[in-house]
Amino acid sequence: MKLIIAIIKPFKLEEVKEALAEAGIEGMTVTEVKGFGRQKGHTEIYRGSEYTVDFLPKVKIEVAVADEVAGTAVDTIVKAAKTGKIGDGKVFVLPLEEVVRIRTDERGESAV
Amino acid sequence: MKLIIAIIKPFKLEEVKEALAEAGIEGMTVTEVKGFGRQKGHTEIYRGSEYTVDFLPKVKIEVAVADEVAGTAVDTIVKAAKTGKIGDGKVFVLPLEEVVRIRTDERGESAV
Amino acid sequence: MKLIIAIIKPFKLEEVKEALAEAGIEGMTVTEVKGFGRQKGHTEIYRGSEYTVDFLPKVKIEVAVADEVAGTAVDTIVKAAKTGKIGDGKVFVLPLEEVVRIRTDERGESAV
Amino acid sequence: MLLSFFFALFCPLWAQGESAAAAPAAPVALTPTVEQRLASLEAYLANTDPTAALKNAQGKIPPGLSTPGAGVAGPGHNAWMMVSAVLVLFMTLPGLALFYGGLVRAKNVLSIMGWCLGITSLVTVLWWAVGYSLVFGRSFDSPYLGGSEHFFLKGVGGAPNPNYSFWVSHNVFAMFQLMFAIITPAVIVGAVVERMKFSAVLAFTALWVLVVYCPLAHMVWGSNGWMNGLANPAASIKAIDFAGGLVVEMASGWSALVLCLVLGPRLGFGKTPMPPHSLVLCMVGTGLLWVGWYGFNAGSAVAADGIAGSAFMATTIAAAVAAGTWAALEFLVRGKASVLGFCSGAVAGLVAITPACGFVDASAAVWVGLAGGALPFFACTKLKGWLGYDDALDVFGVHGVGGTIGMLLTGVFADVAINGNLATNLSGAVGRTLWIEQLKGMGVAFILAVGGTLAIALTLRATMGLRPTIEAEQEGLDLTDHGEHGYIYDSSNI
Amino acid sequence: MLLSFFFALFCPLWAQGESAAAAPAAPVALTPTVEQRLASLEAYLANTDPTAALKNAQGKIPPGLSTPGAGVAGPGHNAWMMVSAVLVLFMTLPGLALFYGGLVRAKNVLSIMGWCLGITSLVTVLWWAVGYSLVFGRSFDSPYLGGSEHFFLKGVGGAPNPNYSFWVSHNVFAMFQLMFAIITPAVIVGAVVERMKFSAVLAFTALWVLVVYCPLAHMVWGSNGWMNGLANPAASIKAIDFAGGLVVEMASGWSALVLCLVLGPRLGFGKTPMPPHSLVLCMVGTGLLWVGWYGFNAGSAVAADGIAGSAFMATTIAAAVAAGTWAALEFLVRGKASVLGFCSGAVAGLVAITPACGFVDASAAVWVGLAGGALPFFACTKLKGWLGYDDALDVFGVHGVGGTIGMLLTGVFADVAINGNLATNLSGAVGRTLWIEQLKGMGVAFILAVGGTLAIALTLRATMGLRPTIEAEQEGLDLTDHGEHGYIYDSSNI
Amino acid sequence: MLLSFFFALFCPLWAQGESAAAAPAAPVALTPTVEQRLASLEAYLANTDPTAALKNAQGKIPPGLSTPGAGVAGPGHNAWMMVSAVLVLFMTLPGLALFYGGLVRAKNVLSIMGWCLGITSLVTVLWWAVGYSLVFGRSFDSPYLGGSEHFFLKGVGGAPNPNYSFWVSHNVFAMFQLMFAIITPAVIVGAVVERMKFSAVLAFTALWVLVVYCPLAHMVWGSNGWMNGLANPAASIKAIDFAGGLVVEMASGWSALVLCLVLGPRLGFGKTPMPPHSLVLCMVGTGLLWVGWYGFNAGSAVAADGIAGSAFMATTIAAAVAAGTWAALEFLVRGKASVLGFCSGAVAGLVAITPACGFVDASAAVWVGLAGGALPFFACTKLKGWLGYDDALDVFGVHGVGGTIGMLLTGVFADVAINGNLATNLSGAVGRTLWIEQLKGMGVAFILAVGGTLAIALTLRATMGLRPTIEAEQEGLDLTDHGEHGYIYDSSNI
Ligand SMILES: Nc1ncnc2c1ncn2[C@@H]1O[C@H](COP(=O)(O)OP(=O)(O)O)[C@@H](O)[C@H]1O
Ligand SMILES: Nc1ncnc2c1ncn2[C@@H]1O[C@H](COP(=O)(O)OP(=O)(O)O)[C@@H](O)[C@H]1O
Ligand SMILES: Nc1ncnc2c1ncn2[C@@H]1O[C@H](COP(=O)(O)OP(=O)(O)O)[C@@H](O)[C@H]1O
Repeated sequence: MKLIIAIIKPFKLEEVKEALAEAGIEGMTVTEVKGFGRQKGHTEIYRGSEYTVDFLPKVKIEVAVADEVAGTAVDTIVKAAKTGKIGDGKVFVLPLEEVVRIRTDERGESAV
Repeated sequence: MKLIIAIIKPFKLEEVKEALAEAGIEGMTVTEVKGFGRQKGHTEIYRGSEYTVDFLPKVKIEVAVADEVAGTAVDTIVKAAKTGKIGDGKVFVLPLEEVVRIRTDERGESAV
Repeated sequence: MKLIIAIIKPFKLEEVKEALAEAGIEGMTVTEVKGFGRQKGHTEIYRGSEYTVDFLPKVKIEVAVADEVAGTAVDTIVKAAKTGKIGDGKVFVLPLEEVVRIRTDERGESAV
Repeated sequence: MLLSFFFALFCPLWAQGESAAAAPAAPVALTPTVEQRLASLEAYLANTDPTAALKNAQGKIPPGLSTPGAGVAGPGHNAWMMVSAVLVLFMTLPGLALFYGGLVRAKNVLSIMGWCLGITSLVTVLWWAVGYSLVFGRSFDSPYLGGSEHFFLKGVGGAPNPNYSFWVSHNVFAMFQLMFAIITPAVIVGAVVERMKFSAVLAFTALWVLVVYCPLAHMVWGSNGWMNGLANPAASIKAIDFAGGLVVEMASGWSALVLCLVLGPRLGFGKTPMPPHSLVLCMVGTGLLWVGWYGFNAGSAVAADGIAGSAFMATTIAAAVAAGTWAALEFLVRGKASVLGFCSGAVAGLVAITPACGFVDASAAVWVGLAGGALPFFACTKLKGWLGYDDALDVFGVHGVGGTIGMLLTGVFADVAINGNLATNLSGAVGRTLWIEQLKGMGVAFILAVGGTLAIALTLRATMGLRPTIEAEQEGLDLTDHGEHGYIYDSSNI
Repeated sequence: MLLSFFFALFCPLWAQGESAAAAPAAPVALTPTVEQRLASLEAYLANTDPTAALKNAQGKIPPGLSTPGAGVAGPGHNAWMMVSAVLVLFMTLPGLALFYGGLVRAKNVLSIMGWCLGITSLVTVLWWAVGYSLVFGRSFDSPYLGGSEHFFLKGVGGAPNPNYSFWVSHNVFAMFQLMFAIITPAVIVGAVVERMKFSAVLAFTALWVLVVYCPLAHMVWGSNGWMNGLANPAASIKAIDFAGGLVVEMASGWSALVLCLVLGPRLGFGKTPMPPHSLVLCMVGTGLLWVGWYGFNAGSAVAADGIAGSAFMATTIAAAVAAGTWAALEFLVRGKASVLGFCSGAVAGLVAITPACGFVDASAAVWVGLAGGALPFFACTKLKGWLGYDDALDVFGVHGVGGTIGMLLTGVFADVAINGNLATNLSGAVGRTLWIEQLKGMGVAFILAVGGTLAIALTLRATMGLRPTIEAEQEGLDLTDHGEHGYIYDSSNI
Repeated sequence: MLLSFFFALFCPLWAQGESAAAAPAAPVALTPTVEQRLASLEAYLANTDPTAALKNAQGKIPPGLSTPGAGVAGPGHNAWMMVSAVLVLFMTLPGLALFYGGLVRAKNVLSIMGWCLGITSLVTVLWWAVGYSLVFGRSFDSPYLGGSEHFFLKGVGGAPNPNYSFWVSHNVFAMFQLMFAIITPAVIVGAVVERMKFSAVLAFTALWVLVVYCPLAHMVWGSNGWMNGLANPAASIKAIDFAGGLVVEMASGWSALVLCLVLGPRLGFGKTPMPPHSLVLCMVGTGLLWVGWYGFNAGSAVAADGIAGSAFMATTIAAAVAAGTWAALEFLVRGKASVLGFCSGAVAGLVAITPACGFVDASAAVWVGLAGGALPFFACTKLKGWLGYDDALDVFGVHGVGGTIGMLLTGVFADVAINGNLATNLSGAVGRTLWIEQLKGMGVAFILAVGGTLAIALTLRATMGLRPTIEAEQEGLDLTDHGEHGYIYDSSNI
């Protein structure tokens, strides 16, 4: 199994969610994060004090999937999240050794 | 070593923390997240506009443990977090290659 | 590739970011988290009710790096985040199987 | 519930026509003398009866004799009373809503705000329909309840009602008093936040206002009230209560205790921590309450006179002293003075000075502030822990205890030099046995509040039920009762 | 834009010197009689003309005859009007800023707050320069627009201007009216939040105030206004509007509809959810609006008299009834009464009672509250959905619909028993054909608001542009227009 | 600290008995004439001495002669002054608490709110005990400090104190002035937020009020004050200060500069960004300050007369112009007008108009607004950067600079046509040399503020210490000084 972690632009969340759902992937966990990368931030000035904001709001999606679905999932995310502009984000794929569904104690792919 | 990631219902956090402590696992990192899965959300209406909320508040726990403790940790979490109702969450186990304790530069299992 | 996850004290974020930048690592994702460990919390009292706060504010940094940079990255983080006092946090290194840059579809190390 | 609300709204509208009933033919107008005209103007400054100089040797005003200055609203007094009514409304919307809203968990913040709004709406309709008349009418000729002559606010116009004020428009007086009837149940429900159904809150409010508030307010403030020692020479209990120590504070505090006992504690009470989600909101609410309380207290002079000024001064001092006292005690007991401590103390001091404010001098206000800070502190931080009831926002500790001690101290500190009206009906008692009368009044208020609330709460529990489901309580009443969230800060909400 | 703002500031300062122009030599002073002096003091209580008793058989005041009580501000009335002006400012800063600010998404909260501040600043300067004079001056001798004699607030001093009040300082009256001119455009822009450029908001405001507000306010409230049925015996349209049903509510509501149609919907409207980021702020804003509305409504008596009292009572009742009505309808339609529903209903009720408040009794206020809750509810929850325009904060639904229904009901319920002034110029119409006059007035206001707004909005769209870039709208106007964030709660901000 | 607080509370209570001391036997009452009675009623409207007409040829009032209208509070004036006192308290609780609270980082929001509460509590007790008397007493017969006759507010009752007002209750006046004594130190501590111990803030406040505020306020406003050019014909420095340009604004601004220099900058100042955690709160606080400032400024007429009206108008205009000016300068300098800019400008304009408001006309207020927006803008955005001091919330830039420029412009623009009282003692100076007198007064205020603050701050630093530990500062003062958190939004808090 794989744990797919995607960092995307916040306003793409809804589209990515729907795209994954269409691809049959119904579960995910979402976190508000701030990203730092090539996309430039901006400068805010409060009275005289400048304050460079180079952390930008992003959304992190975590999706656990069976190995065979991983490729589709990644492609789906990439497609739905792309705007072509800098700051679109990244997808990371990590090996996942075990999954347990708490409610039922199911383990492995059926728990995803 | 393993990195255990558990998504649980927020009000179960205290119980899971205590259960892990009893099992001798004292360190963890907690994040506020939103989950999307089989558990249904609800509809909110603001004046005329409907707004379907299908992301539900969850809490993510990350615990790094030595390999031999991993099983106990997972079981402990599952047991403490279970309500038996849909939306109880998932536990993911990932391989963890290295751990460093920043304060002491300790590495490996002693750093957990 | 590796995914480095570091839990640090919030006020060290700026320093860690700069240290990584000097080491040539320019991308990262940051999350507000709460940590539980050896560092003790405190007790808050609201009128008559005591309330023990043992979750302390921490910041989680996630950095994806090529394998050969991982060591430097970890050392850089550890060095910049260290205060020597309890609660400095941890660094975790996880194997990372794939990285995709959403904007360009680049994969692998070039996408980091 | 909502149906009966509408029923209350609609059915009485038929009655409307009557208000246009023909007045009896006016007698031939007599010309007042210059002296009489001067006297009625001077009465405006002194807040006295503008028709006093019109009375003949038999104490009667000859038919047809009036002055241009009689029977009209006095601008300065009217202005102050409109301001005061606004200030007391401000205490509820949004003062109390913020003070209470900040102290609950984020999932219940809208719930208490909705309660404040719903109570405001409901009590206003009740007040219009029957409430005002039941308290301040006289047609029942009873020391226990007013009358029906002002149902639907009939006859409540721009001219003063001399039973209550020579110079304030009757409609302004009625609205000023409405604001008291709104805030009292709104204070009560602070004890049961996070675990009472919205429908039950509304039902409780409607019954409580009719069963407890209206009789009690009539007894204490009605011109022929049973316990109105100040203005009613025939009062059986010669108690005094300037701005609502009995009617608002004790009534709400003791009712809150009973209600929270009937309801039972919140899920997880004593096990799960339930810290305030925003002391910032709570502090803002405290400021608004303090500010609004001047309308409550100085406004209770029903005039912009020197007595209002005394009430203003006593209110300021007691609030400040009690805030400092609570914080200082916290500092002594656990080494830190908290912001919640300052806020709690300020409110407790305001509560304690409420019955006393127009009767006492600045130094007495210091004592009331000390007691009003210290005893509620003790009640909230110790007593509640020992007894284990879940009075979520300490309504009993602050309002019940503070109001009780304030009423008693009013009996001790009331001073004819500050308020000359004390000499009219009470000259013998002031400074001597007044505190005994206060105790009697407190006993009546206690019995009415506890008995009435118990009856209402048990009835509702047996019929419609008081509590939401366990799931609803866990999820938070914002979502389950109102279908909303207090805050949506997500960056993906874009 | 900002340059012209400065231009407006600087150039007129030359004119200042003129205000010191020498007064004509005063005639020899005559001594008033005791009777005359008494009458002018009594006029203070009754809010009537203090010089009435000075007039000779020809209705003229002999030169040099005055009383100490004539030509000075009456303290009680002046106090109330200063309070009222403060309350109406409070409605905008921070009342409306909170009410609206809570309803937008977090990325636009400062934007609407900045609009409120910018509008306040800009309209004040306009009012000083020309606005007040264009509305309340008389030198143009026109029923459609005032005059130029008070440009730069020349001659607006501490003494009353008897065209508008016998007892309120002219400068206080001018500031009271300024607060209305501020809040009206601030209400409008609620329809176009999250997607209009700050510079365009300021330009729109300046033009709208001059083109729509000033003429309309003169017609309705100017002492020689075209539609001032209450005070101008020569009015062509004998409409009445106590506190701004036409001038503020209908004008803003219909203008908002036009503006949001010209502007087009927000990006993603109808697809992306755009829930309010903080109903807590919205509820607090509602409380402040309600509280401030007493200055708006009871203050529109321009005196602390019994009519103010009646307006106070009607305002309270209509707000409470409408809040309950909206919430009750929500409960019927979808099973839950929301806090936003209570808030929307309260505001809608306040809107609807605005034109009526000083003319109607308590029971009429109940009817206005019912209609003012129900019809806006329908407009916001159904009509808007059917028609699909993006009136973001329901300015049309609440103010346009509420103001329209309120104006009409004013014609139905206005009652000489409540406001004796109705008998002066309208005795024949009240209770009979007054509603037809109201309809005429509403037609004029509708045409002026819709036509004026359309012209202004299209002009601005064609020249400076109304909307920010798509990226700016996506990122949020806080950052792109003001370079700030509303909230920075990060723990790393330490 | 807290012990001495209590000491202050308790020990003086012994003195209480004295207040009941027997009055001398009253002389036989004489009957006033109709003329005299009329004159004293007319004096109410004109805010003049009601006993003027009672004086005989020698200028003395025959013993036993009075009128019913003399010696009582005038309702309209009293109403306005109670409102004004409420408004000024509102500026601190919660106005300033929000304005400042929004500008600090989230970990220190309760700290500044607690400071505001603690200062309110402490200064009230001091004012009751000695403060009021030291400023407005006369028993020391000194131009530099008042007297002891009103310690513990003895003799401060409902009747007016004709030294300060013919028509406002003495106790209302005392409370109005208390609110000024509260807000002044509360303004100062904005410079040192996030890095001063709570105990040190309280100690500083107590000493500063006694050492700097009381003498300065007596000199400027005391009826026999050294620099009271308006009312004291014997004043050595004939300065004028309508509402506190010297006493509040310059005193707080310059003291703040000294205090923040003694304290040193915050940890990480200049390196770590420290953006405001909630401009939303800051904007709300701005609204409350603006609204409350009408009590401050128009209230300083100590009457609801035409002068109050002029102050009202000037205040409105200056605030609006300065808000626009600051924002416009931001737009010119960096392309965006910020909400913080509007807020800062509004406050700076209010500061600048404070000493001038009751003396100047509308167009002068425009000039004051322009200067009051521009110079503080420069001070906050440029000067501070160049000099590098850490005045965290720009108290010096806004209040020090704004107050200084306002005092000077008051000397330039003061106009006898606006305020006739200027003719009494200053007729020669107004419009000519008044600005020189202003400069003298400013010099004295500067020396007293800087010298006094330096002495107090150095003493406290050497004894109890001013700063928290480094860890405490890093962790935030909310937790370390008060044991609380401002916000707990966690979903696990359920
Ligand atoms: N090496 C990295 N490790 C973790 N997160 C990263 C890394 N590089 C980028 N990110 C995340 O991806 C986001 C987008 O990256 P950025 O370099 O700005 O643009 P792009 O994705 O178009 O190359 C960042 O804001 C950050 O959250
Ligand atoms: N495939 C997944 N990847 C990541 N998180 C998931 C996945 N499936 C579920 N989750 C998380 O687990 C939570 C509970 O899942 P859900 O399907 O609602 O109920 P249950 O755990 O009872 O099956 C979700 O809200 C989400 O946070
Ligand atoms: N086993 C663990 N798994 C995940 N996070 C941990 C673990 N142990 C500690 N942490 C994180 O590291 C932080 C610091 O740990 P702590 O034990 O307090 O101090 P130290 O790092 O100095 O040993 C914790 O607050 C928590 O966020």
